[in-house]
Amino acid sequence: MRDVAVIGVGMPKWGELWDKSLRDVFVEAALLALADTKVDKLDNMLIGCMSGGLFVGQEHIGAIMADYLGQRHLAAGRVESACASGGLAFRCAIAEVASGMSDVVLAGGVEKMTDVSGDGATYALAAAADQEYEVFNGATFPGLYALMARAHMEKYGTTRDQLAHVAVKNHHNGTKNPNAQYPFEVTLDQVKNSVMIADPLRILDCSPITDGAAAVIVCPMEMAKDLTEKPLVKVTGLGQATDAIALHSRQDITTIEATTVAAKEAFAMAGKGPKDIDFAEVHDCFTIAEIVVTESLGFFEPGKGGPAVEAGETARGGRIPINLSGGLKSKGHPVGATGIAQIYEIVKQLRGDAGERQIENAKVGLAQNMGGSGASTLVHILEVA
Amino acid sequence: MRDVAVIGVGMPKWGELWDKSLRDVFVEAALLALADTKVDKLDNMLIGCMSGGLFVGQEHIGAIMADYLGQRHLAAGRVESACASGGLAFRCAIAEVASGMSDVVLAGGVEKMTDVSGDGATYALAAAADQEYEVFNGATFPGLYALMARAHMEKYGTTRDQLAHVAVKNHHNGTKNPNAQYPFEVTLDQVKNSVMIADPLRILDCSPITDGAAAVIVCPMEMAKDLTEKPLVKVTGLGQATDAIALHSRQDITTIEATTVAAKEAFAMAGKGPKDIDFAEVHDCFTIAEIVVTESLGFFEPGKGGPAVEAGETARGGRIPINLSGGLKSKGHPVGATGIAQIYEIVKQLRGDAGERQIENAKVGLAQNMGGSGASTLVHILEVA
Amino acid sequence: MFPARYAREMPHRYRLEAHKCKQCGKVFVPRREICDKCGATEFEVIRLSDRVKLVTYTIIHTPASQFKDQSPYALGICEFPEGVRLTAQVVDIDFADLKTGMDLQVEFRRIQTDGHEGILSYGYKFVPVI
Amino acid sequence: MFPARYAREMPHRYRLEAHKCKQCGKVFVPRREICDKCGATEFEVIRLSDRVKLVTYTIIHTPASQFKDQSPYALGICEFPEGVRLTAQVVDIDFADLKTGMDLQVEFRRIQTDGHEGILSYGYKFVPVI
Ligand SMILES: [Zn+2]
Ligand SMILES: [Zn+2]
Repeated sequence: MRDVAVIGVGMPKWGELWDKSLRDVFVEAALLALADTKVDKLDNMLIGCMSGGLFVGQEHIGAIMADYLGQRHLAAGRVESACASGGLAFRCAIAEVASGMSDVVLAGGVEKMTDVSGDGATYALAAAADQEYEVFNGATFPGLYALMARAHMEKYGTTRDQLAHVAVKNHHNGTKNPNAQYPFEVTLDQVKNSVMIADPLRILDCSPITDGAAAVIVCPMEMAKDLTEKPLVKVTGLGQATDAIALHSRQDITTIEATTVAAKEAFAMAGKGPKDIDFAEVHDCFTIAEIVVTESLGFFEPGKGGPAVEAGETARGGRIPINLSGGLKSKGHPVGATGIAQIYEIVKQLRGDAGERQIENAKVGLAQNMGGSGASTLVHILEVA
Repeated sequence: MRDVAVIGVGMPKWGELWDKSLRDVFVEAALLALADTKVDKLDNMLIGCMSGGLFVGQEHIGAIMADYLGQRHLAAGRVESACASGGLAFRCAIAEVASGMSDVVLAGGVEKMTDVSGDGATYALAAAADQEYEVFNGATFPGLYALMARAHMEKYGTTRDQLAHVAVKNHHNGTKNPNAQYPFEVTLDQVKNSVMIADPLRILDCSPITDGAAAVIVCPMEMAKDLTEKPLVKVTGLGQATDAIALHSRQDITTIEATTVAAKEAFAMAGKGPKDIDFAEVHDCFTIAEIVVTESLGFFEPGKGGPAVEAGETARGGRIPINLSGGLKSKGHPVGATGIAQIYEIVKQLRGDAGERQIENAKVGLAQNMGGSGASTLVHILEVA
Repeated sequence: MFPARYAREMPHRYRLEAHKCKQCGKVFVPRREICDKCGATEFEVIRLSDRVKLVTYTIIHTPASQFKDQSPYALGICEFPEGVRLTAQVVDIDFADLKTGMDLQVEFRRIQTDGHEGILSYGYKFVPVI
Repeated sequence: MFPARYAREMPHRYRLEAHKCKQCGKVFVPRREICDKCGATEFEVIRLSDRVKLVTYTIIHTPASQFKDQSPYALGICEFPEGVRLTAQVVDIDFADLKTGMDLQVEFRRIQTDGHEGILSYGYKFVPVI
């Protein structure tokens, strides 16, 4: 396969963008990514979007976005893996380029979640779980992660405080991200006393409802120098896996096997292990998710994710900084866009262009994006070229 | 890029499958495709599905299908380009294989359309058009094609009879297809006297609401001989393009530019032209669509598609048989599955394994799958290897 | 329909506002971030003329649920003098009098009573020239 | 919810029917075409025991709209002796008495009044052992 470089990234401010429609939100991000390169004509475009249908009654997302991006006739499609749709778009774009079928490809992600009521958003998000055997019986998304949280707490002694530390850390990171939806600090007490959603998870354990998009542009490594003036970033590891759609059908609900399998694949391809990763963006849709995922990725032994966040090992300046962008918690979680925003952050860090968020010696970054209660995961490893 | 072969195909009977759920429908097709090969473990799976969300409230289609296919941890995603979702799945699967990222990949398509009311299905299908500037003002899918039909009839003299001939031909072909939803003959008079839907299109000008799935398996050509005992089929041409999402924004509403652009790309890659194609499966979602598309593909001059079908040039035994499978008209149109079912038919013909439908000298076949009112198109050319 | 979503399109639907590319002059409804003809990203807001020509039409007999009370109705694509085309109902006219190429005018009318929440939606329809 | 869709799951929801792989014995709810453990495609229909163990649980305070009248409610994953696990509400019990590992039994109950069409849906819930 051809080596693939990321040559452009774009991400506007996320939030409740009442004045912008689905197409506006996406095009803004895509234009930023194009402006980050010398490219003006794309060969292909793949867009992660979880549910254009349920959120705004609009499917055919590839065609509408190519149209409004002003690239008439552009080959464009939409991909979906629930909240990992963005990660899947990145993978499919890489496949287009690596195969030689296309040269310059935009991988984007978008979700417009505030055009429906809260109930409408709950219904749409629940479509990522087993509609007949989870949702039918009263499961909600926070509820599924709460089931995992209790099991993890009872098995490993993970504490309520440790969950809260994830939120505190990510909101702190988010204060340095001008694109974050909620770029403010939260305290341990605020998290622990916030409104109960699904015991033990409270509202500040949950990522928000967000409108937003992000876009990145990939091309063959040998063309990259001609198409950008920015430092080059190379995709060195890819991994993808699924697991049972229903949480109750998984072998072990205190880990995310899809993440473990996808990470193994990505590590093997990159010739790297968890210890070689300088920083990571992981899918903290709920505080418990970040703890479990840092274990499933191999950054910590099973059960050690909670103590690690409490000890500051995943903070800025810690052993392995996690979610320097603010994560889904602070940055927001427009489901289809999240996986691409992770790539955005990693490229910014690897370029040394992350502003106030920049860490030193960012050479190897990992993105982990998952769908539903962990039934799908995409892992990508990116390195300074 | 690595050369790609289609080594397995599967398609069960389509129709109103009230006793089968979305997952049942897909898995049945996927198992048939697997059984057509010596493969028991896939490396990746891409599934075309237009709107799991609006039709059954289920997204995360890749994960749920990997789960129910019994392939735990299989990397699996869903792709969407409205009614061209199946064609997009095939392309993305080819990219996975051609790049070397995967070896054995299943490309599937599925739609479960009868779990909602007729109004619900109308709403879901309309999500392929511009929700704010077409659907909001009262456009329906038959309505959009009716707008094209009138323009085509007035510009070129295409007749009401010529439209009806498409339905008559495709239903005749469908009588030889055991998997077709409506494998019965219709007469010219029956079509012309059927219930008016959107003038000049009547119910027998429209493809039906269908539950169904289809699946094909692709792998690198050099592995193909070891993985199947069937005659080998090679993918030689790929093309993909979009156009303005709203019909009124297209430059010319009497042609499908997305199809023309995608076809040019596929022909160039295959080193072939329209005259080299032995037979084709095209997207006859409405009778007028087949006429326009056979022109946009270059099989006939603009305006000659109507006279051609009337003269039998696209019939079995004609100059270029179109929709030997029965097309969407007779076979059914489970939107996400249609593009894969086209590949199924082409492979069956190229293998000489199409039973009663088999034509002689089937060496080069073309599939054209389009989304919405033609805002996206995928074209694939397949040949006997 | 959620209010923000409806409100966003009001300038186009209520006042026929269009965006004209400052570089090449191409006119768009709805607004865009980038011109698909020349790639420019600056636009000026103009108001479309209310006289249009009928490009093509159909009579819809099986509408979506929120239009059932209006069925059958004519739906047409019309071209504005500014070059932009739009799709809308053609009303106040006998179906037999519809003719491709005819002049029509644009009026502000009630479009639909939204199925789920019963909100009345307004926008443009095409009517005969008086 | 459309009737066919609801009816398809009735054997599982009403009678706790499960499918047992004839080759390796793994039990599934709902039914499958192929066993994910051994790849076999033949199953026999069995009825699950109605005694289960609570694996994990939560109390849902912000449910989907069709469950609002029942909020807050406990939701749990329980394991059947046959090895299969399912998710359902845990009812007729004080939240404070819920305990991982406890024995529960399965009963047939009303699950929800469907939001859009008002159809009553039935299925299984977990309750204390009497
Ligand atoms: Zn311009
Ligand atoms: Zn078995």
